[in-house]
Amino acid sequence: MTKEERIENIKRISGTDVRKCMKCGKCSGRCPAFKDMDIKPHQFVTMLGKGEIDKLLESKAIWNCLSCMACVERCPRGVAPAAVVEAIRDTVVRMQGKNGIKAEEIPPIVDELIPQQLLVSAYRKYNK
Amino acid sequence: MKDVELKMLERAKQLLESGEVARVIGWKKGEFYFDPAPASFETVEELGDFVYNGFCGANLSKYLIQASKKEGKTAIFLKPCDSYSFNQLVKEHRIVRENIHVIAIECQGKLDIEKIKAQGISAVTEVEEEGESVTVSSLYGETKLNKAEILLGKCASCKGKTHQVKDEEIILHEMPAPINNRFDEVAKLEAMTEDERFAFWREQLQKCIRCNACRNVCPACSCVKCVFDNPASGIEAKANDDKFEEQLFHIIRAFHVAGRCTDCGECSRVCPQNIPLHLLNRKFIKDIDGLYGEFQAGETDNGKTPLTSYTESDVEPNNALGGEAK
Amino acid sequence: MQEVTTKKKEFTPNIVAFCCNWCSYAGADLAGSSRLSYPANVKIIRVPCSCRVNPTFVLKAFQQGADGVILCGCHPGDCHYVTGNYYTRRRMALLFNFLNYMGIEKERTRVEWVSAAEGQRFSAVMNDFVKTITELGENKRLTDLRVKEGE
Amino acid sequence: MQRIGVFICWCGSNIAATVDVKKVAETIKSEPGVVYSENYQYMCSENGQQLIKQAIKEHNLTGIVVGSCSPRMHEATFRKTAEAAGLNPYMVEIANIREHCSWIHKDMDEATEKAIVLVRTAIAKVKLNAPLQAGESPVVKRALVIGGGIAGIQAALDIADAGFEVDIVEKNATIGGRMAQLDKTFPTLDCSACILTPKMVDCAQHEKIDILSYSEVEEVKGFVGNFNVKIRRKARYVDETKCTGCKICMEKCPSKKGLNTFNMGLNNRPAIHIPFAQAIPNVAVIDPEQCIKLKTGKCGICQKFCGAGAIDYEQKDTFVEREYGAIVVATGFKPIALDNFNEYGYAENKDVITSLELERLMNAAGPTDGVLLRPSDGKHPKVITFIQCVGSRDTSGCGKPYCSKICCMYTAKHAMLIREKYPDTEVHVFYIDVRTPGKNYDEFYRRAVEQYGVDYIKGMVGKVYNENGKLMVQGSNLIDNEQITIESDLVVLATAIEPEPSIRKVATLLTASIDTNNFLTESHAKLRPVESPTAGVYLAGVCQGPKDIPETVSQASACAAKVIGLLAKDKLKTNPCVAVPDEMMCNGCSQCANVCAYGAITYVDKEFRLGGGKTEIRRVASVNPAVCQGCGACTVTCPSGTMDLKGFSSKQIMSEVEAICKK
Amino acid sequence: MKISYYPGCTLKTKAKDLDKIARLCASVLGVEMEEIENWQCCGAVYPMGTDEIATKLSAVRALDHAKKNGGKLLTLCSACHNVIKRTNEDMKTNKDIRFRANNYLQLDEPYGGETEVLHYLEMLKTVVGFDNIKKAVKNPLNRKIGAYYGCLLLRPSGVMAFDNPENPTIIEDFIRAIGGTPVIYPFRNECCGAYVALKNKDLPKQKSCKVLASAKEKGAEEVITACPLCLYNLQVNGDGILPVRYFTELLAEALGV
Repeated sequence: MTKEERIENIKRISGTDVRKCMKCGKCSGRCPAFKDMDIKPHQFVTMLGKGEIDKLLESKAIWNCLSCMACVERCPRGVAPAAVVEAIRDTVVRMQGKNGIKAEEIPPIVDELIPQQLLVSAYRKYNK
Repeated sequence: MKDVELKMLERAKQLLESGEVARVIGWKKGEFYFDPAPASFETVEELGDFVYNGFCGANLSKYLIQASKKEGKTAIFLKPCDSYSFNQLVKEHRIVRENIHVIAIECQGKLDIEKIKAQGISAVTEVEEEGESVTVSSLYGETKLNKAEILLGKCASCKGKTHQVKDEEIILHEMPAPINNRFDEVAKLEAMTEDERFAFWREQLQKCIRCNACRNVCPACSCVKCVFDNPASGIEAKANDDKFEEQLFHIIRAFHVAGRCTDCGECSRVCPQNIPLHLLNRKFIKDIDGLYGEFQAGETDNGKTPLTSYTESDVEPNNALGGEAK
Repeated sequence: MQEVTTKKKEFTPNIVAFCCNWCSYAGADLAGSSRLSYPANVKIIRVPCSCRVNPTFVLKAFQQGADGVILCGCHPGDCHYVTGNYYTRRRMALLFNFLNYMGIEKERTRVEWVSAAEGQRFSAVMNDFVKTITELGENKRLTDLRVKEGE
Repeated sequence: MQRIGVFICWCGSNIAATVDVKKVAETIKSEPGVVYSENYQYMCSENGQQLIKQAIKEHNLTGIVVGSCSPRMHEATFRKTAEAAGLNPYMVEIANIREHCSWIHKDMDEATEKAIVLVRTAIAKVKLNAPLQAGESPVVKRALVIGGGIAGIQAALDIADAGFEVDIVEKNATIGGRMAQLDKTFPTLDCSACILTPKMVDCAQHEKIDILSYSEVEEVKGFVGNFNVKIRRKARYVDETKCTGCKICMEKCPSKKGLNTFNMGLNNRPAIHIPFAQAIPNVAVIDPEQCIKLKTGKCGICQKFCGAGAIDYEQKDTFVEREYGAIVVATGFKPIALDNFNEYGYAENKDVITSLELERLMNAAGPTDGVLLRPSDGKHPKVITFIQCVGSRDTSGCGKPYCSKICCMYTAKHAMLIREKYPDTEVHVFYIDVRTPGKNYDEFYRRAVEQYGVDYIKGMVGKVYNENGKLMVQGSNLIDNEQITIESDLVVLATAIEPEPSIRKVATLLTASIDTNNFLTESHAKLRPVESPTAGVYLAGVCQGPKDIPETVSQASACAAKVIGLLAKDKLKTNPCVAVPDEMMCNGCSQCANVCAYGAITYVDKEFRLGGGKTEIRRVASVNPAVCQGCGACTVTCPSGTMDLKGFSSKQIMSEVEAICKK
Repeated sequence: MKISYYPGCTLKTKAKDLDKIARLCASVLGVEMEEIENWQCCGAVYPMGTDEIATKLSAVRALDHAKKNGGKLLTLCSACHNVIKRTNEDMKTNKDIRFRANNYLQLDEPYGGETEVLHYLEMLKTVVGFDNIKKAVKNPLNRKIGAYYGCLLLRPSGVMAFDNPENPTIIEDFIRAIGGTPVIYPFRNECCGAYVALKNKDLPKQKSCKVLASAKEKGAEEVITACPLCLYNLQVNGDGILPVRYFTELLAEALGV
C-alpha cells in the first residue's frame, strides 16, 4: 500500500471528513486524557488532513484515548476526532506484531476484582 | 359478494328515499354479467339495475367532477383504491367535497374477463368468489379458477384495504392485504438495455390508435380541455400523424399526471390495444419515491405534489438516472 | 490531423440550448465577449427562467430533428425568481429519466447550472455536450421521420 | 399579413469580420413575411436607429428583427426606437449574432450560416409576438415599517423626512429594540441610549410617523404599491391617550415579581410597568399573566391610583386596516437559547451569563445601576472569562452554521470596558478567530489587547464547571498546545444571534422568501441587497442577515431610499411579460399557485355558459399582473396549457425550436 | 410483562449478584427479564472503524433474536447498551453495514434495526414508571447520592438518545424515586478512565479520583453507576473517596428485596 493509499484508507475507516474541522480546539479543550495524549485530539484531525500519518501511527496517544466520545459530542462541525484516533489504532493493530497488548502480559496484571468487561474492552481496543 | 351488493342496494335505496342524496353513483347491469357499467341512479326505480360484482373494476371518482356540481348531494361507492383518486380530485378542487357522501365499500380484487376468456371460458353467466378461488359459470358449465390468475392487472398490485376517505362504510368481510410488487415490472424494464427498452415501447406504442380511452377514464386527466386540444400549446393534435406522436402523447400524458397519478390502473384496464400504460406512470412514481421520498398521490386531500415542491438538496438531473439519489 | 477518408459527410449534431435570461444567457454572452469558442451547431433560445421550459419544448426539439437538448439555468439557490430552477431540477430529473426509460439515450439530455460569471464554464459545457452528442450520433428515436426526409 | 423588417448590424468589425452581414441580409429577404432587410455599420447609432425608424414608417412594418449584439445590451434601445416610430415596442426581437456567433466562431461560412439561422429564429418568434402594453397601478403614498428597533426607526425617519407617511408596527410596548438594551456601542464606545433615544423621540414627534406599539401584523393583502394590511393592536389595559407616564402605578402595584424582560430577566418588575425610562410611547402596559386583577378579578389598585384614569381592565385587542405602497421588514434578532450547550453550564450556574445579560449588568439603568456585580452573590468578579462563538459556526445541528458577525467586536468592547472601569480585573477571551473587518474595527480589537491587556486565548472551551465556588473554565490553548483551566468568577458567553422568531409569520404573510436559517432572502446578494424578491417589500437589519449597528443603519437608509423612490411615483409600470390564464380552459387545480414564488395567482369562481342556455360556475386562476414577475413556473405546472407567458408564449418558443431544428 | 434481556459478560461472571438483583427487582416491579438464548459477548466496545463488521455481528444476533421475541432488548450494563444500540443504529441507517452484516448472517429475514434497545434505567422510567417505583419502595434511602453516568449511556447523544448529554436527569429521577436525594456535580458525565486501566493505572486513577472528589465536594455520601467497568474504576482506582455501588443494589435495598 502506498502512503497515499494508506492515508485514504485511514480516512475511510474513520468515516469522518477532516476537512470540516475549523480548528477551534474544542475537542482538545474537553479531552479528559489530554495530558496523556502526546498528540492531541485536534492534531489527529489536522495531521490526518495533511497526510502526516507516520507520526500518528507512532503516537502513544492511540493507547490512551479513552473513547469517551466527549470530543465527538462537542465538535461544532460534526467531526469525530475519536474516530480518527480509532482509525489510526485499527491501522496499527492490524499490522503484524503491533498489538497494543500481548496475551502473556495479561495474567500478571489481572487482579481479583477486574471485571470481564475491562479485559474484553481493552483486548478489543488494543488487539486484532 | 352478494351480501355486500344487497347491503349497498339497501343503503342506496334509503339514501334516495329519504332525500338525503339526489343521486347515487354505482354500477348498473350491462348486456352481460361481466360488463357492468358506471351509472348514476336518481330514483329508487332506477336501482333495479344496480349491480356490484367481481367485474365492477371501474373507478367511479371521476364522475364526481360533474355530479358534485349538480343540485343536491351525491352518494358514491368507492373501493379502497378509488378513494385515492377521490382525494386527489378534492385536492385539485375538481370536486366539491361537501356535496359528496362517500360510502367506502369492500373489494376483494376485481376480475379481468379477458383473462377468463383466455382460459377458454366464454359466455360467462355468473361468478362465485370464494377466497382464493373463483367458480365461473358459463353457458357451458362451471369451472374453478385460481383467483390470482384472473385478477385485473391493477388488482394484482393491490394498494390494500384502507380507504383514504369515507363517510360511512359497507365492509362485511376481511379484505386482502396490499401486494407490494408494483415496481417489479418497471425494474425489469430498467434492467434492459436502452435498445431493448426502445424496442419494447416502440412495439407497444405503435399499437396506439389514439382513441383517448386512457385520457377519458383517467381521474388525473380531468382537464376542462386537454393540452392536446389546446391550439395555444403548440402540440395540438387530433390524431397521430406519425410514430413520434404516439410517443409524444404518452410521454406528455405521463408527465402531466406525474405526482398526481394515484396508480389506479384504469388506463391499462380500458386500453383496447392492451398497451401497459400503467408502466409509464409507475416509472414516475418509482422515481419520485426514490429521488424525493415516498409519496402516494391521494393519500391526503391537501398539500403539494412532488412536482410542485422541492428541497434545496434535490438530486441533480444529470445524476438522477436509476431513480435513486446518489 | 488525420484526414477523414470516408466520403460520408461527418456528422455534426444539431443542439438546442435553453438558457435563462439572468444567468446562463448572460454566461453565454460572457463566453462571447471573452471569445471562448464552442461549436456553431449550438443554438440558444432565451427563456426568462429555466422553469419556463416545458417538456413539450424539449420533445418538440427532438421531433424537429435536434440531436441533443440542454437546459441551462442559474445555480440552485441563485434563481432570479427565487425558486424557479428548483422546480426545473425536479421536472427535468424525472423527464430525462423517463425518456431514458423509453429507450432514449440519457446523454442526449442535460441540465447544467451556469451563472452570469461563468463564461468559461458555459463554453466548456457546450464543447463537452457537442462532443458527447457527436460520439453518440444522430437522434433517430425521437424524430418525426418526415423532418429528415430528403437528406 | 405580417410585414417584418430585418436589420443586420456590423457592429463595426465585431460582427462583420466573421459574419458576412450582406449575405445574411440578402438571404433573409426571401424569408416569408420579410418585406425589408438591410445591413448597417452601427444599428445602435443615431443614424442606425434613424434607418430603422424610417423603414418602419415607409414599409409599414408590423414587427422588426435586429441582428446585433446581445438583447441584454440593446433590446431596450431598439424597443424605444420602434416605439418612436409608432410600432409597439414588444414587436421587436433581437438575434444575438455577436456574443453568440461572431465572437465565438472563426470560420466565416460557419458563422454566417449560424447567423442566418439565428435571424430566422428571431423572425419566427416575432411573427407570433403580440403588441403588449405595460400596465399601470397606482401607488398608495404610505409606508409600513414592521419592527421598531434601530433599523425600523432609521428607515421610518428617512421616509418620513422625504414627506411620506410612515407607520411603525412594534410588537413590544415600546420602540427601541435591542439597541435600547445595550450599554455602549463599538467602535466608538458612545452610550447606546445617548444616540438612540433622540431618534426614538424624533419618531414620536414626527408628524408623518405613527407608532403602533404593542401591535402585530395580522394579515397582508395586495401587492406593490397597494398593500392592504390588517394590524392587531394588543390590549395593553392602559389607555394610550390618557396615560401620562407618571409611574405611580408601578410603585403601587402589589404584584412586583415579574421577570424584567428588558433587563434579560436579571431583576423583577411590577405587573403594570413602563419597560424602561425612555420608552416611546411612555405609556404603561399590564402583563395579563402577572396582574392580580386580570387573573382573579380582585385588586384594581393601579386604577385607584391613576390620576389620569387611564387604566382599563376591560380593554380588548382591536384591529386597524391600512393601505400601504411599500413595506420595510425590520424584525431584528434574539440570542439563541442555550439548551444545546450545557457544557458551558449556563443553566446550572448563575454566574455564567450571555453577553446581552452583561450589557444590562454594565448599564447605568440596569439592575445593578451600572456596577458590575455578578448575579450569584452580588460581588465584584475578579476574573472574567469570555467564550466566543457559542452556537455560531456550528454545523453539528446544535447551533447555527453562520458567523453571528457582531460577537468579536462586542466581546472586545466588553473586555475593554471592564478593564477600563475595573483595572484589577483579569479578563480572558477564548476565541477561534477574531473577525474584525470594518472601519476602525481591527484597531479597536487591538486596543483591547495592547492597551487594556486583555488575554486572548486561541482555542475553545470544552467545559465550564463549578468547583469550590469557582467557575472552572477548561479549554484548549492551541498556540501553546495546552489544555488550560481558568478559575473564574464570571463567565460570559458570546451567544449566537438568530432572527426574531416572529419573522416566520411575517414572511408567510408577505410571501417573502426565507432561508433555512430563517433570514429573509434578498433579491440579489450583491446588486439588490435590500429588496425582497417580493416587489414592494424591503429588508433592513438582522432579519436579512447578521449585522451590527452601522451596517443596520446603512441598510435601513438604503431601504428608505428604495421606498421613497417607489412612493415618489404616482403610478407603477408593470412588466407586461406576465403569465396569463385562458379561463375557458382552467381547471382551478391550484398547481400553478403552488409554484408561484410571488403569490401572484389567486382563484375566482366564474360563471361560464354551457350549451343549451345552461351555465356552470368554475374555479379559475387569475394572475395579478402587478405582482407576477414572469418566470413561467406556472406555465409548465399547468397540465392543460391554460397558463401562458406573454412575450415568451409556448407557441413562440415552439416556433423558435422549429426554426433552429429545421435543416 | 416479558422483555428479552441481554446480560453481557460481566454480569454473568464477576458481577453475578448484580444480575440476580436486577431480575429480582424487575419481577417485584412486574417485569420478567427473559435472558435470550445463546447470546455472545458484545465486545464491550463499539468498533468505530467503518470497515469493521465481524465485531458487530454478536450484537446483531442478539438484536435479531429480540426482534422475534417481543421487539425489545433490555440491557443492564452500559457498555453492552452502547455497543448494541450503536450497532442497531448502523443496521437502521447504514446501508453498507446492513448489507454486509445480513450477507454474513444469512438470517431468515434480513435484520434492519427493528428492535428497540432499552437500558434497565429506561425500562424503569418508561415501562414501570418512577412513580410506581416510589409506591413500591419499602425502605426509602434517606441519603445524598451522586449519580455517575460516565460516557457510554450518553454519548454520542445523536445515537444513544438516552438523555441530555451534558445535563442528564434520569438517574437523579431514579434516586428520587427510591427516596434518596440526588447530588448534582459537574463530573458525573466525565470518563472514569475506562479500559485504559488495564495498561495504565495512572490515568484512570486521576479521572476516578476527580469524579469522586467532585461528587464529595457537592455533598454526596455515595455514588452509583450503571456500568461494571466504571464501578471497578471508581472503586479500585478512586482512592476510596466515596463508596460506589451499582444502581440496582440501591434499588434492591429500597424495595427490600
